[in-house]
Amino acid sequence: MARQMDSGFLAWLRRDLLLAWRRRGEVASPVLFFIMVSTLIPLGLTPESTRLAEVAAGMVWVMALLATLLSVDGLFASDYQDGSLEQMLITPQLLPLPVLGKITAHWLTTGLPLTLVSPLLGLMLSLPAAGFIPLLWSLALGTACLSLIGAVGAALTVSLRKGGLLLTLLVMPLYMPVIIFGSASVSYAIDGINWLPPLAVLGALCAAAVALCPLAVAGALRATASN
Amino acid sequence: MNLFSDWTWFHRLGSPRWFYQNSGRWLPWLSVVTLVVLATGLVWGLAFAPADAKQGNSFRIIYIHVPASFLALAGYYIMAIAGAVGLIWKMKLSYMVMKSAAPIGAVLTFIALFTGAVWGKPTWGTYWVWDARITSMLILLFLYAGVMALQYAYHSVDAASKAGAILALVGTVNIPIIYKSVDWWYTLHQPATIKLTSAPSMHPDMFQPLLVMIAGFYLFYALVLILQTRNEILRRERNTSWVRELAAAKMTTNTIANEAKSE
Amino acid sequence: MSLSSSSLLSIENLAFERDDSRLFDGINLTVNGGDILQIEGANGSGKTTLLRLLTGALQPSAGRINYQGQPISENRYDYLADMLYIGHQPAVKLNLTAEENLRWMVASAAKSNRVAVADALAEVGLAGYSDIPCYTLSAGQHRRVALARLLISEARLWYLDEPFTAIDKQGVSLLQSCLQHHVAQGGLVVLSTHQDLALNNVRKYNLLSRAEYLV
Amino acid sequence: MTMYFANFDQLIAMGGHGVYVWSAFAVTVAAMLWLAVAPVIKHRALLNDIQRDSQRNRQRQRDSQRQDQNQQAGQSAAVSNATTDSPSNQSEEDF
Repeated sequence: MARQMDSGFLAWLRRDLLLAWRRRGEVASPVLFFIMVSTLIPLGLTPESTRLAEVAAGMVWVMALLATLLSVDGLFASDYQDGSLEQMLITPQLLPLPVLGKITAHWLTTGLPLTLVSPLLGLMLSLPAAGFIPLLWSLALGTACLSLIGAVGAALTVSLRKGGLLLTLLVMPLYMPVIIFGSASVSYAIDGINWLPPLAVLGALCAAAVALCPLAVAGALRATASN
Repeated sequence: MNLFSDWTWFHRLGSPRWFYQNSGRWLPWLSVVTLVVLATGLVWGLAFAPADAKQGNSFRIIYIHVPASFLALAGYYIMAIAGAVGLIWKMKLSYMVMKSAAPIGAVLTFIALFTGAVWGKPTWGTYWVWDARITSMLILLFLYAGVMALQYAYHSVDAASKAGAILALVGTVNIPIIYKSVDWWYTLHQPATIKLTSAPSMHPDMFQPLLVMIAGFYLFYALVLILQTRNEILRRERNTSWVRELAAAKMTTNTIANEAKSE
Repeated sequence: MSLSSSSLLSIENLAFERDDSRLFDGINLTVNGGDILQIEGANGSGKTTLLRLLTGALQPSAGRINYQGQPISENRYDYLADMLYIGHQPAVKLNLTAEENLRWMVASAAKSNRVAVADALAEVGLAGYSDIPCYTLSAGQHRRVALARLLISEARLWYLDEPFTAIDKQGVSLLQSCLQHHVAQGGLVVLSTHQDLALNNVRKYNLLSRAEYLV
Repeated sequence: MTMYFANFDQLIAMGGHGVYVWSAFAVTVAAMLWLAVAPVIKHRALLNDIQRDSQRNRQRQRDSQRQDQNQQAGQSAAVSNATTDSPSNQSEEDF
């Protein structure tokens, strides 16, 4: 009887991807939100491209953060309602592994699409050409951090009825460093400075998040199991 | 007997009743000392300390802004440590200390923010400046708000305490990262203007009252934390026998006092 | 499935507190292979809590649960790999088909490939329904998907919380024969239900009076 | 240690910065006072509340005991089918 140590991660990843595939329409909602909100900026600020260019990098990042935040509280909600979260708590595998599987599935279904759509937003907000590659890289790493940290907030508020707003309050302060280094790497590139250092820091944040957030999520799920 | 039996002093320390009775004895002395230290620090800083060459008298706000910022940050770590002790040794009292520490820390952070903003007006001409120190303080206020909101969101008290403890721990890991990234972000966009809290380059006459004020604030924090924790103990242990006897005893002394007054 | 010398499952003065009000305490039980233990008690007496304590999802405030003589905190992997829990909700994802639901449950559990997924579904009477999404099935059929796990799983310890709710007479007899078969193989079942089981030598344990008697 | 300011008015004016310094100090002292005083008031309120609770519980126990006695008295009256009401019931009504 071989000990399938890693089946926890793959099993839950495959299941969540299958679930997301079944509701393909829902996967598009964060992306649609991302694009719609970004059209507000020219309406709110100015249609004039030179001024838009100054705020483009930061704005695309803020919109990506809000889109991820919106979709992250659904991470455990459906499992909590139909009882599969209870099953996850008692699988033999260590809890952080299935949790990491779920978070990876969430990133693949929200973070990645946002990153792939961001050049389109860059065009719409007249982002300077130098900013596109760094934008792609910083969003790819950044949305992974956002999903991981957001999962901690989702786990803490999963058993609460209206946990959505509370989730934002819990998670927003923890998002600050991610957005600082994420948008900085794009604005460095636009100013012609070497944009790798801030991206490296973002990578470090992402690595730390991959290592620590699943532990915090597992602790939070076990702590609130008795609510 | 296994190792843990001689840790009884540690678990006795953790019993809410022991804490309630002993803190009752310390409170009068602690409040007197706190009052004295704070009063001397205030008078010294306001009236006797020399004014700053550049900023003039508005720099006197440092005597409340800096201690409040110190306590706001230290308070968060105290809250997180109390939560961690609760999580590890499952001690009810440390969860109560954590729950009481959150609002105190939030008020101190608000004081630090308010005084920082008022100080900004004469120095930079506007009330709100995205200075690195003040921005980090604002994020700290959000962290406190998160822990407090989480505590009151649950039906079961145990789940609330554990969730609050976990969020406080996640917060402590992030505070250094937030502070460093905000500093880096601030220097990225702004040439380093005068730092709001340039404590070391201060004249000794200015610096000594600051030390007194910081000591005063630490004493004040301890006093208020004990007061809040005692209330939390009464709330959570309200249907234990010792609390009911205590309430009965307090009421009889009060009624006697009222009768004595009414004659 | 060899019978281990020490009891398969033993509970030593288990107690559980919810916000300083003691739900129950001083529960002592030993359950060996071949036993069916029915937990009785009025609503709110803590039947579900006891089962969730057994699964390790909740931590008791006192006492210990032993699997093969060892506390479950020490041999967590072996215990959880050898256990199957079906709670109030059948843990069935509505957007997946019955087959996908079972395949996911099989993949995430360590020991469960006794019977093929399709055969298990056929046996619980869902033969024709295995490839349509579960939101088209009734609640009773969702329970049957959860019960199909019993056929597939090789776990010896079964913890079932009100397994008979929402299933029809034919399903009830199917489940009882399933329990019979499992217990005959040396497995053990701890279940909470208000119905009387049409099985012999079922041990009943009343949570409130802590009395145990044999039917 | 000589006072930095010559007289009281200079202390208030503080060279034009007085309004900022004093407003900052006023808000701080007010917040700290509230932080210190609120728990003391709450402490007394909690004790009152607990005391009233235990009194109410004791009262409820006494009532339930009295009802048990009434039932027993009622049954014994029915058994001996005495016609007059037992005294304890009357006192109950006009209580």
